Amino acid sequence: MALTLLVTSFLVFSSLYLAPGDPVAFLVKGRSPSPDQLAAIRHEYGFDKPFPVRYWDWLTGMLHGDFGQSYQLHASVASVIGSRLPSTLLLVGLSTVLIVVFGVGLGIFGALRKGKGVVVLVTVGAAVPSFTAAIVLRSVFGVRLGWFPTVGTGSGFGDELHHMVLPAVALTITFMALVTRVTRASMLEELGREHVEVVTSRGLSRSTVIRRHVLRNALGPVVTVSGLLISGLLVSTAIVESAFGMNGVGSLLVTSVDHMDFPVVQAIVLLVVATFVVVNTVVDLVYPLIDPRVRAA
Amino acid sequence: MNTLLDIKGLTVAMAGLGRPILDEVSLAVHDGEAVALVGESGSGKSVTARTALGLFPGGATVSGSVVVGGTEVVAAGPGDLRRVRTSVASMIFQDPRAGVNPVRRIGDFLTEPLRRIQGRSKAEATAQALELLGAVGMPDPPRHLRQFPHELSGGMLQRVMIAYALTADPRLLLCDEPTTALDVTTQAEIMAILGRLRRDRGLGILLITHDLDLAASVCDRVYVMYAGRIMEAAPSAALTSVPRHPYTRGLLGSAPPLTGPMPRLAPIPGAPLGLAEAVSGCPFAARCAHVVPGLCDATTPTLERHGDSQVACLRAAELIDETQGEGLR
Amino acid sequence: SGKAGSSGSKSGAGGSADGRTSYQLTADTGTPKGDLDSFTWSIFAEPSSLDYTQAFDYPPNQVLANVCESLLRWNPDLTTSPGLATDWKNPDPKTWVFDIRAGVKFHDGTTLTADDVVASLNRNLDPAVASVWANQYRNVDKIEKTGPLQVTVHLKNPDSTFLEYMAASPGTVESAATLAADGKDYGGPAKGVNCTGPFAFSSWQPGQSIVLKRFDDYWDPSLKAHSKQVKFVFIVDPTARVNAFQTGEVDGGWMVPPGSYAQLAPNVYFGKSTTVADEVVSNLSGPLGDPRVRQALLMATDRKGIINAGDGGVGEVADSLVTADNWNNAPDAEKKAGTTGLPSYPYDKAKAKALAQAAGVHGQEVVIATSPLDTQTTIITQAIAQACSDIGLTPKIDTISADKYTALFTDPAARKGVDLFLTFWYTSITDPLDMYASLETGSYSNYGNYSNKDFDSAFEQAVASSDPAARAQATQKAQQIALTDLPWLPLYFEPVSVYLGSKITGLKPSIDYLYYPWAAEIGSR
Amino acid sequence: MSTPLLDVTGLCKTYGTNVAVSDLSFTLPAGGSLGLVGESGSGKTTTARMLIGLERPDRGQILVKGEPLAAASRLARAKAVQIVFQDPYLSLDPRLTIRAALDDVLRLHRHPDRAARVTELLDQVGLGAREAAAKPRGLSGGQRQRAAIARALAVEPDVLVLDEAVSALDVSIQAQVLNVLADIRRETGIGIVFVSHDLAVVRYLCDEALVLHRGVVVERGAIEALLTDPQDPYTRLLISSVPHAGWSPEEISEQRRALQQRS
Amino acid sequence: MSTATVSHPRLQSRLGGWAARLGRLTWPVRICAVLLVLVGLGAVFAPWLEPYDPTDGDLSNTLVAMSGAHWLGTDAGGHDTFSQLLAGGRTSLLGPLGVVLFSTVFGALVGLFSAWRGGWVDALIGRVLDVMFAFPSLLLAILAVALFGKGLGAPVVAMAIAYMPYTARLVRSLTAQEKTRPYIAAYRVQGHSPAFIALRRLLPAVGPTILAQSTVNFGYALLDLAALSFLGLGVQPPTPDWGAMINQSQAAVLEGQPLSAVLPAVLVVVVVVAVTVIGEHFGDRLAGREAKA
Ligand SMILES: Nc1ncnc2c1ncn2[C@@H]1O[C@H](COP(=O)(O)OP(=O)(O)OP(=O)(O)O)[C@@H](O)[C@H]1O
Ligand SMILES: Nc1ncnc2c1ncn2[C@@H]1O[C@H](COP(=O)(O)OP(=O)(O)OP(=O)(O)O)[C@@H](O)[C@H]1O
Ligand SMILES: [Mg+2]
Ligand SMILES: [Mg+2]
Repeated sequence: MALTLLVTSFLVFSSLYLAPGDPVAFLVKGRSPSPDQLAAIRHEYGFDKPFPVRYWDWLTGMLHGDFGQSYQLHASVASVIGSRLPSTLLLVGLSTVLIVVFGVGLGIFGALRKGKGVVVLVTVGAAVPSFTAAIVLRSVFGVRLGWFPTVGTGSGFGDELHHMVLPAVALTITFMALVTRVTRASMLEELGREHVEVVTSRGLSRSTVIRRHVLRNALGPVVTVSGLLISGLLVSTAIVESAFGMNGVGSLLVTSVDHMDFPVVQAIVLLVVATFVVVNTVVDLVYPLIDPRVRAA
Repeated sequence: MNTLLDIKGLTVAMAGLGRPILDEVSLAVHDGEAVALVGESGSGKSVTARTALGLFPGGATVSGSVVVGGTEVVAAGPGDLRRVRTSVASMIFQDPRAGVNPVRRIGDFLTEPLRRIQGRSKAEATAQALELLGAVGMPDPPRHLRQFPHELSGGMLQRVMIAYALTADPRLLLCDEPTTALDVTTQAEIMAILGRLRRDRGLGILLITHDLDLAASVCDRVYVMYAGRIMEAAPSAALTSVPRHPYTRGLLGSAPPLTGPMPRLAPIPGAPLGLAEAVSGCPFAARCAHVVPGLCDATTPTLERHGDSQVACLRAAELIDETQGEGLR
Repeated sequence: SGKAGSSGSKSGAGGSADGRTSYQLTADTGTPKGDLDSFTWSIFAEPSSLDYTQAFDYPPNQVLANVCESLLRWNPDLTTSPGLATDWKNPDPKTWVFDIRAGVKFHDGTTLTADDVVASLNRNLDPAVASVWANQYRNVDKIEKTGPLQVTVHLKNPDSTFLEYMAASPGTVESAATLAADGKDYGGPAKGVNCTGPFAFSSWQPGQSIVLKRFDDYWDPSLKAHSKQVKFVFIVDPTARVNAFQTGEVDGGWMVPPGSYAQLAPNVYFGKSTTVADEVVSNLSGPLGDPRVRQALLMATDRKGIINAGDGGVGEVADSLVTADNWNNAPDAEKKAGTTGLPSYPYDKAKAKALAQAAGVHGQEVVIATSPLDTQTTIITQAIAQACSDIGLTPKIDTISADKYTALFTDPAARKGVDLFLTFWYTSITDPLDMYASLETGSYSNYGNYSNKDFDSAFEQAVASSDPAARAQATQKAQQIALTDLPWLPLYFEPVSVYLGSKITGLKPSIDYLYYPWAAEIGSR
Repeated sequence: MSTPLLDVTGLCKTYGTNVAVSDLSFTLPAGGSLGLVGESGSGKTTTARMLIGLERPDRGQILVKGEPLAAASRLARAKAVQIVFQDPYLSLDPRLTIRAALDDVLRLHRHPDRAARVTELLDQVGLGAREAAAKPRGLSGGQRQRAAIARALAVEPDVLVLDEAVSALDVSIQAQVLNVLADIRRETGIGIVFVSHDLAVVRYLCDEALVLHRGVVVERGAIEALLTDPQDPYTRLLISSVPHAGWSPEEISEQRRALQQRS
Repeated sequence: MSTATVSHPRLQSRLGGWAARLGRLTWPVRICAVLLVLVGLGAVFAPWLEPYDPTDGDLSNTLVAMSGAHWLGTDAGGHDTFSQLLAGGRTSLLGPLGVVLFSTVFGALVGLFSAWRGGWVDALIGRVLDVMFAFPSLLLAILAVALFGKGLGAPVVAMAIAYMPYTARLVRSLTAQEKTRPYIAAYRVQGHSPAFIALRRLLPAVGPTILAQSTVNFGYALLDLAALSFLGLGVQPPTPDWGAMINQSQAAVLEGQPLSAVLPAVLVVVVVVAVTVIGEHFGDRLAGREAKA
């Protein structure tokens, strides 16, 4: 886990400095500074040091919570991201809840029903680009019906949650399909297993069988795939945040890319990867509770 | 004598198949009786046993009658089915590893029906589970209750499955090849347990197997099945000593003996009838050495009584004479 | 009151007889009924800093305009009047003496002195600060305090526009103490600014909003704010902005997306502006080197079509690089002379093609740089490309990032290989010279390195003359030359647009919103 | 004494802490047929896999016609030993027809007249043209197993290893395949190592047998002697476990328990 | 006439095979296949089918509703929507195609190699793939844009890299699974070389499943690239592209002429649904065949 992060940090750091062009050029924004000024800027941002030293400084800085200075915004990367993180986390959290609740719910429904109606539904849902979903949701439920705010993140938890509903739904429509599919497939697979027939033939009620033997056993892949979704979800906030005029980490990533604000881009990439690693480590830890066979292996 | 399982004229058919899965099957198990159902793969043994619990293949059309402990299960309501399943008949499956929920502890598995169906308290259920594990010869029941299925060997798990079936305190035990996945030595143990249960509890047993020797050695009566039909039904001793149906004879001639002279095997030619193949007349006709064209492929034989046995062969009478003649010679 | 064209006429865009829609400019949206607790205003991007030396774009400037003041004030009618300086003198062409207003309080309660002015102006000269207005200070030699409330600026060369810039960001005055105390953090989200305007900086939540609160000790009673608070929110996506207007989540905003004029109809207002959409010819030695090719290109450009398609029909085909309002400080006769009788290039593809062929056009490639900023930019760029191919050139559209696009305006290296790019050029002062300075040989913003001796001498004459009439005449001469040579192609005049929700009123729509405390005038409807 | 066809000495294989095979030695004379008997997990498959080189022994040596198998080249090793696996449904390539599968082997081993040889092989295992043109999906279990046997024979190996090759088949089909194997043995004189848990089947096909128990050989000898006069209690248990008239499972269970307690 | 009926038996049987295969498809799959073929043909033959130059904006005919001259109307820039849809299909489909081709080929090779070699090589490759998994495709694409600028090229390569581990892991597990099958062991026993078995026998065995997965991936890649265009980081105007069209036409939606935004969105949905349905269908069929075997 730590190794993954270390490798990633190195990749991210080195790749961004492989970018064509001198980072100083981005810093001075095309102004034509004197050589003295240039040297000052180079020194200030540490470009005059050799690559390993720079990497080491960056790495140790990060461990102390210092992610460097943003080129674009006159503030530290930590504060730039920190101020946007809560709303993004709330969005991701709410989406995750919706995705899991509705994805698993639909998956169960689809598994217990004959026919592939549910699958078709979620397939079409997933095929709708999230930005299109966002635009449609906003114009219908925000503008036309006025049920939800159309822009911004709100203030105070209740208000923030209210602001997050439509963006979260837009993300859910896109990401739910995978969870639904996996749940359905996993449930169907379990349903076809002999142990289910055993408990059924023993006279346990259908609901008990479904709950305690089918769903419970089908949970493993669902948890795994939910864990895998998380990083994609984090990045996709870029789309719905842009579409909903929210200033979160996702939209920050896009503007930072637009402005070649590498320190911010690096930090966000690492954030995404770290989240992925942490979430999946948690999944790995939880998994044996779901499937004791893994514990033995 | 009380009839626990009484199947009469059961036909299970599915659209798109050449022949019915089960065709006019009749079979009975009485109180305390051990009956074997023998046949090759795909002949319909499992389907027959499942019908006793109201488990019909999805989408199948079913006709005939299956009476279990006095309840007709063909077209039975959920209540009746539940009653049959929870207090009359239980089933043991071939592969114990596939039959136990792998993510639950053995204790959980065993006490679940006791608490949810029989309505026992947790302590009562646990006590009963311990007792049942003891009854099927598990060495250390308290420890096994805490174990997960993957921590037990196949033989041990099959005992757990038997204990599970016993939680219903059934009068009829349907055993679908309970030892096929196990070693021969373990097979003997499982058979010993089943025999004991039969003796102690007066259980009726329907044992499904494709091992005719096993069937004959532990059961009172044997049904031989082929392509969804019962070919011959006879007391064990009669079946092995005087097999009356050519198919039964073929089966006996196919298994090499462990002792005595070792002639070249006389296998039945061809392969068992697939579900896609349509039949007219006797389903065994295509593989039968005694087939009479125009007769066997035209008329479907029904079970007829010949001595102690019932045989479904149009030429049964002549063939029996023939073999007896052979025997004399 | 002037309003956006009714939805009826708008929906017929491209369908009505002359292909354009009617619109009117509004000078004043009305007198507010009373005070407000708060209103919310949208900006299309988050300012990167509120430091006035870095404020060169709409987002920071429209916020700062309400917080920080300059020595002079730029009014909604685009005239200038005293601001933090009560009076100024020009004892010789190279000296400006400013008398500073007494009793003006900074937001922290301290009082404005000449030291604050000197410190503030001097920052524009400090290379470490790297002020974006350094070019406007290129002629400044020295700034000094010549009395407790007097500041003198010594120039290296006469510069008639310097005074006018004192009405814009270059003339901003900040507390010297604050500048010293905040250092590098000055103007950032944590520290904000400490100025003298009708609103004081209250908070800045990066990524979310900037909040200003009313400054009760403001020196000018006529511009005392009606609202206790203004909240600026950053909404990048144009459609999201429009939706926010529609739902009332946001009360107003400058720069309304043109596509939504019809939908927001009664609440969209248009005001005076100094903005002209121009296509800058950044390579005068390439295929566009011959003035006839440039004339042909302008003639082949469907400028009315551009206005209708890209700007909702709101705008006028431009015959000049400056708007008529730019002449507002000139005597009436000169204003008339400066805005009429200019060379014009009516849309005529055939004539254009003939002219281009005569000038030797034969399919040379021209590179048009663009950035996907908004629909307008895309439409104009494509229309220009279309015009290029219509006259026989081979257009190639090079789409670059917003930042690189910005660099076109500042970095000669970035312009390499680029023949044309679009700008919405606004002058920060009411003087055509502000624009034409860009065409002087060697000027900082002379992007195509245009050089014409006659133009230069006319321009220099204008800059050096302090008599308004003489200056205007010299400017006209320069203008004539520029409009014949066409180093920049004027496309159209674009009025400012603003949305005011049903809750608020009192705004005077004008381009001066970049420097004038417009938010103070907004009150309840 | 001529060199035996197969000479195995001191074969050992351990998986982690699990001893699968321990110190296994045997010889197979030319034309001989050896049964490997034992219950599940006794190390039969492991032995078979080591014989065909799919598993590397931890210790011990396998000589085929006096040559160490480990040193042989790929093709030479193939010519030395071939195998027929237990599951006829998994041991044939589902994408190739039977003819193509046979042809494949013959081409690899540069057989001069492949078409004729294919027909000959098919004939040997009792398959016809229809089966030859079919893919495994279109064949019954017995037919597949015959095809697998034909494929193994195609290389003309010295030794044929059969790992539970008939256990998965129905009795009637099993008998057909057993007869095919008996015929092949008689006609080609190929050496056979027959792995099975079914003593009766081993008796039908083999002259000699080894009884494996937990990786160790507990008894060996001529099959008839082994069956009529078993020396080892485990062998006795194994034999008495086979159902027969008058069979008493209870007695066998006790016997088994006694054996387990002893070990 | 006999001369006219001489037919190529091989070809005929092959055609017959295809016809039989088509006949076995369910209706939804057939509809999806037809839609996909139509869209594909439209994209391939776009230059011949377009009634107008898709990059040619007619400023006197902006936001025209459906009409005889402009079947599907025009957008805010006066571009013919029908022509743009056709031409946009090229970029919109070519990008994902590139992603899928690259990721499939490399993923298959890596996965095959990894599973076939096993041991530490497999473990190492597994770790590397794990690291790659942490990078969502969209993030990698955005990163590529940051490094190499906007457009189609960099994001396609980046996304191909991001998709690669999915294919690789799939191939790896399929191969590892298939490798344990006795028939593969049989090939080894027969003396076939490892390379032969891996490339000629294992790869074709897992191939169809990979293809099914890649088909589904195509849909994801299409969505990702469209999102990138929407964010303004992908294909740049005037190059026609569905995602860019949706982005560009938001203003048109406000003006009540939503066709130029709605239609590309519909096409995106149609193509993604179609490839998903087809991919899943074949995936399911293969899985079913597997289960039966
Ligand atoms: N749910 C079902 N749907 C369709 N066909 C079925 C179903 N259940 C069983 N069959 C078919 O019915 C036939 C009889 O199956 P059954 O399981 O009873 O055979 P069996 O005699 O138990 O065989 P085995 O010895 O292999 O267990 C088989 O061909 C099987 O494929
Ligand atoms: N690849 C392996 N990894 C770990 N353990 C193994 C492996 N292969 C076999 N074993 C173990 O080695 C022992 C012998 O296995 P083997 O398969 O040889 O037995 P067998 O006699 O063939 O049994 P069966 O009758 O069940 O086929 C068993 O305990 C088994 O679990
Ligand atoms: Mg069965
Ligand atoms: Mg084995």
